[in-house]
Amino acid sequence: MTDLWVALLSLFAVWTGWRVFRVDSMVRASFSLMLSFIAVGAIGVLLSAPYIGVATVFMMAVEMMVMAIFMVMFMMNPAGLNPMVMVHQHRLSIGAGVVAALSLGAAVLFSRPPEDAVRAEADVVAELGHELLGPSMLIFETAGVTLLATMVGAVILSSRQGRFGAADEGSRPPGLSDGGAPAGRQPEGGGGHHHHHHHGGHG
Amino acid sequence: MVTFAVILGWTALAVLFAIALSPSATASAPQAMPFLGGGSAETHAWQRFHFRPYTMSLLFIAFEMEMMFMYPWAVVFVSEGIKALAEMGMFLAILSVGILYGWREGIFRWQ
Amino acid sequence: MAVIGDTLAARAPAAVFAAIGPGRQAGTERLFARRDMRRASTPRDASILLVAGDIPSEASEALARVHDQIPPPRATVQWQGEDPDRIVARVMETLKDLRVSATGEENRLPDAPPNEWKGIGPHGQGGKGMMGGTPYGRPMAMTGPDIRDGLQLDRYSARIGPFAPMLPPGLTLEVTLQGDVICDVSIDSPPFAQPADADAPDLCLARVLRLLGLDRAADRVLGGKRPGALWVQGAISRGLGRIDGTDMRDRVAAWRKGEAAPLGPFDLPRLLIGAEWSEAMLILASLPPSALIRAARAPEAA
Amino acid sequence: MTVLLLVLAVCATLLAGVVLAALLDRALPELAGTLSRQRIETEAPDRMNRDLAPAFYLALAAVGLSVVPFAPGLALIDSPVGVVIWGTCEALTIIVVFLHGWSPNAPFPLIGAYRYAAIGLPVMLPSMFVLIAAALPAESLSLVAIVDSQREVWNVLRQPLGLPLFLVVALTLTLRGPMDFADAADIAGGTSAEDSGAGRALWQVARLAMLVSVSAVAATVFLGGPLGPVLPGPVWLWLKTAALMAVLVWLGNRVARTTPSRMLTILWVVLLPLSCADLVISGVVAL
Amino acid sequence: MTLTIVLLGAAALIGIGLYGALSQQSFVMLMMGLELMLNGALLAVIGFWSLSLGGMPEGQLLAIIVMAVMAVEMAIGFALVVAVYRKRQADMTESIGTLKG
Repeated sequence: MTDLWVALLSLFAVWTGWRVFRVDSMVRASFSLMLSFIAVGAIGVLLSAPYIGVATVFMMAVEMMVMAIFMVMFMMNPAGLNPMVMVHQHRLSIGAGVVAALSLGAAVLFSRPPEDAVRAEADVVAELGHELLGPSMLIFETAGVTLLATMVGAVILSSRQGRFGAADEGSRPPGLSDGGAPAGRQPEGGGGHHHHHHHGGHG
Repeated sequence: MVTFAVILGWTALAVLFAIALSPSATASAPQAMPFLGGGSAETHAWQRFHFRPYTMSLLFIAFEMEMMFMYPWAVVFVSEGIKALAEMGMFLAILSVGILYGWREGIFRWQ
Repeated sequence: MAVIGDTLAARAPAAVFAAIGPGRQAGTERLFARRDMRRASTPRDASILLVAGDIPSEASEALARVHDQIPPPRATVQWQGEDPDRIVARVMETLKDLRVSATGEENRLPDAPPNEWKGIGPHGQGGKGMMGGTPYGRPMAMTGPDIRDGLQLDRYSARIGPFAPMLPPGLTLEVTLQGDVICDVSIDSPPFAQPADADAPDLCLARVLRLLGLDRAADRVLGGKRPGALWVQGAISRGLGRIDGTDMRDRVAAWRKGEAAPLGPFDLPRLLIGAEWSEAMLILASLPPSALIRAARAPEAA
Repeated sequence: MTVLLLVLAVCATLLAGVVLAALLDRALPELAGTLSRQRIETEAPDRMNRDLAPAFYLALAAVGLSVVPFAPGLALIDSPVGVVIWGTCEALTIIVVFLHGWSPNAPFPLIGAYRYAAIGLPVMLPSMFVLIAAALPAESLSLVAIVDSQREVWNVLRQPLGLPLFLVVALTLTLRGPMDFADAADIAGGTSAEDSGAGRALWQVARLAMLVSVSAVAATVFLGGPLGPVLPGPVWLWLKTAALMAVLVWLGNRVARTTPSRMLTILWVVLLPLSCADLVISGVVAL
Repeated sequence: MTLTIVLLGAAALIGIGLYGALSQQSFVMLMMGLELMLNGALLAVIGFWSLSLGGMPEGQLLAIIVMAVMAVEMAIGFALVVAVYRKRQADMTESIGTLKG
């Protein structure tokens, strides 16, 4: 019974993973990826990893929400109103993907990992907690520092006003003629990057 | 297994319910237009939407990772005692530096 | 089951979308403080279109569009200033007829898409390439400069009004949004003229309360009671809609005391540009109709 | 057998709760009225997501209610990680509301959807902090164990900050009053602005169902759930849930809504430190 | 048996993820591919932990680390996208001018 469900969920995870690159709408792509994660989380629940399974769904729901926001923000035609394909080196990629999947699959089929299933009565959540506070304490605190670095890095990279003024100031090449349009590649929709009247002072 | 079955069951039930209840929708072209108080728009509403607190959302996904560590920590908190309090205190203190930094940079409002 | 549904539906307050014409703002707003009437915020949620007063001919296409956006079965009720009780009785009667006949009025506008799209282009959806063409009848929004953080993302331009429930009746704004921040705004048509009774402090306060999500409190205010709501002043940020040294908080405070809050002349577009949509709507609600009409007509006169 | 009974109990609670919530909202006749109208298509909508969003909202409410114990030691989903399952329901609610606003391809719903994403994400933090704080004395993430840990004193007394913070979360999840940024008045009903007919009715029902579910969870975590003298467990749970529903409806009608930008700052700068304080208080008390 | 199914699923996910990461022109879509590969890794970790390692706690920790990696990758990746877009007003790995219809 469990085998059947695990197989179905694996298929679902793979299918939704495939859909990510096949749907036109960026929102659908993001949430298709989320469904793939949910299937993996459900497999975790079935394989007596309740915490990891459910927490995967929890974390990935949040992350895919953010993912969808950014996908829509930065992709052309985010809703896929015009069907589109935006790929390069397509054959190479397909080849690489197939080779990777096949070789890994072959490795799975020909290897014999030890069989040692998790005990049914084990309190896996508490074990994880003791592990975090005991032997793996350093990993735990290192993760904290890494996340802090990520937070600071993300703020510095993405926010406009920093200690050194607006991040985009001085980033445009000078004009070819005096006061003319900036040289180099033009963004679509034209420059218009010139008035920076900054709105602030609330919040 | 029960958890899985129950969640799957509710989801399937709700979807069936929605399919059964929702009739197909129809409309003429002016009817289908988005409601703008009688006004009209040139373009589709779907767009590269300028989500204003984008920096906040990035900070959020990094900060939210802490939950993954906190849940198992909560289970062993009483048995580990003061050590658990100290370690999680340190962890949260490290992360709150990031939040304070973000606050100073003014990211918790519409950019 | 169906019987229960019908009995319940018969007891529902009438869901009415109001198209308010010149001189009818105060009366209509007071009408909706009644328990048996509910002002729908969108025509999709209404079955009756209440046309209060004579709608000028410039707005007749907009009226037809709003009419068509009400899901069938629907009906129109004209209100020319009769007694509120009579108009409510008429609305109720119309509703009852609708439940029996279940057809209602036909569409007023022809079923023509904004652009021809069917069968055009490689996929037959009217589009061209990635962003081009008019997929499903409309082009896609294009990028443009942003006034706040310099990320050039799509600008959405629309004409909003004259019957938008959050705007004063008659006001049509040509807005350019990026996200929900107003990048550019111009006045397409000024609000319909309203007599001084629309400036009554209780009406002004009720408008603000409805925007703050306090419909019940607004009804209480119009019924002459205290609003009985928490955090009304606090929810309005300081400095919002500042004109001649008074901001929205001051004006709301004056209205709560039952005083009028007269305003000098101001430049309406400048007040709105750069504001978030929610702030902009609060600013508009914090301007008494007479001052707003004067400000909106100023560029026209000049 | 017990499972079957519990399934019935969840269904009955949800059904009765929705009716009660509609009565509290004075929305029952309106729902019937909405159902009698036709459903209007919008321009080139995302049909699949439009139809699925209300259904999943309803499903999330049902799953959330399933982790709630109806009697001490008796829950439909008696999982060791019940709190995490509920947290997952909260996270998925954000997505469902976002999809509801995204799918009609119209400006006001779109603005509502993004506002909700901006507010709903940080609201998760106080929610998780107060729920973890409640899990500390129970030494378990299971709601059944959390109920057992309240036999002597309810969490609402041990962790006084927990319930008020969770009520803010509940208002957000049910799109209500001061936290109703998705369906606000200044965007003509926001994500619901383009809903008509049966689709609209289903969304409203799902909102009410979520109100039942979140109140039941709050009653379980902070008010001892089914614990109480004389009356049987389920009755106590129902009473507490109904009381919390009334409180939420009252709050939704009485408290003003500020602008989303301001609320975002308040969430990070005021509510997050408060929920941290709640965690510290309950940690020290539990030791 | 179960482990084989799980690992085959993981292999397929990694393959699709690799395809996505290599083929997509847009940086944000490329990140989707990366996430999918990490999803496969996560599935494999869960399978090994549950069926082959007897539930040793380090396995769960590894799964959490995989998720933390995803979060870090997303936060930094999107921050980079914002920074690049702000400077160049383009998110494509190739010029956008040629793609406009």
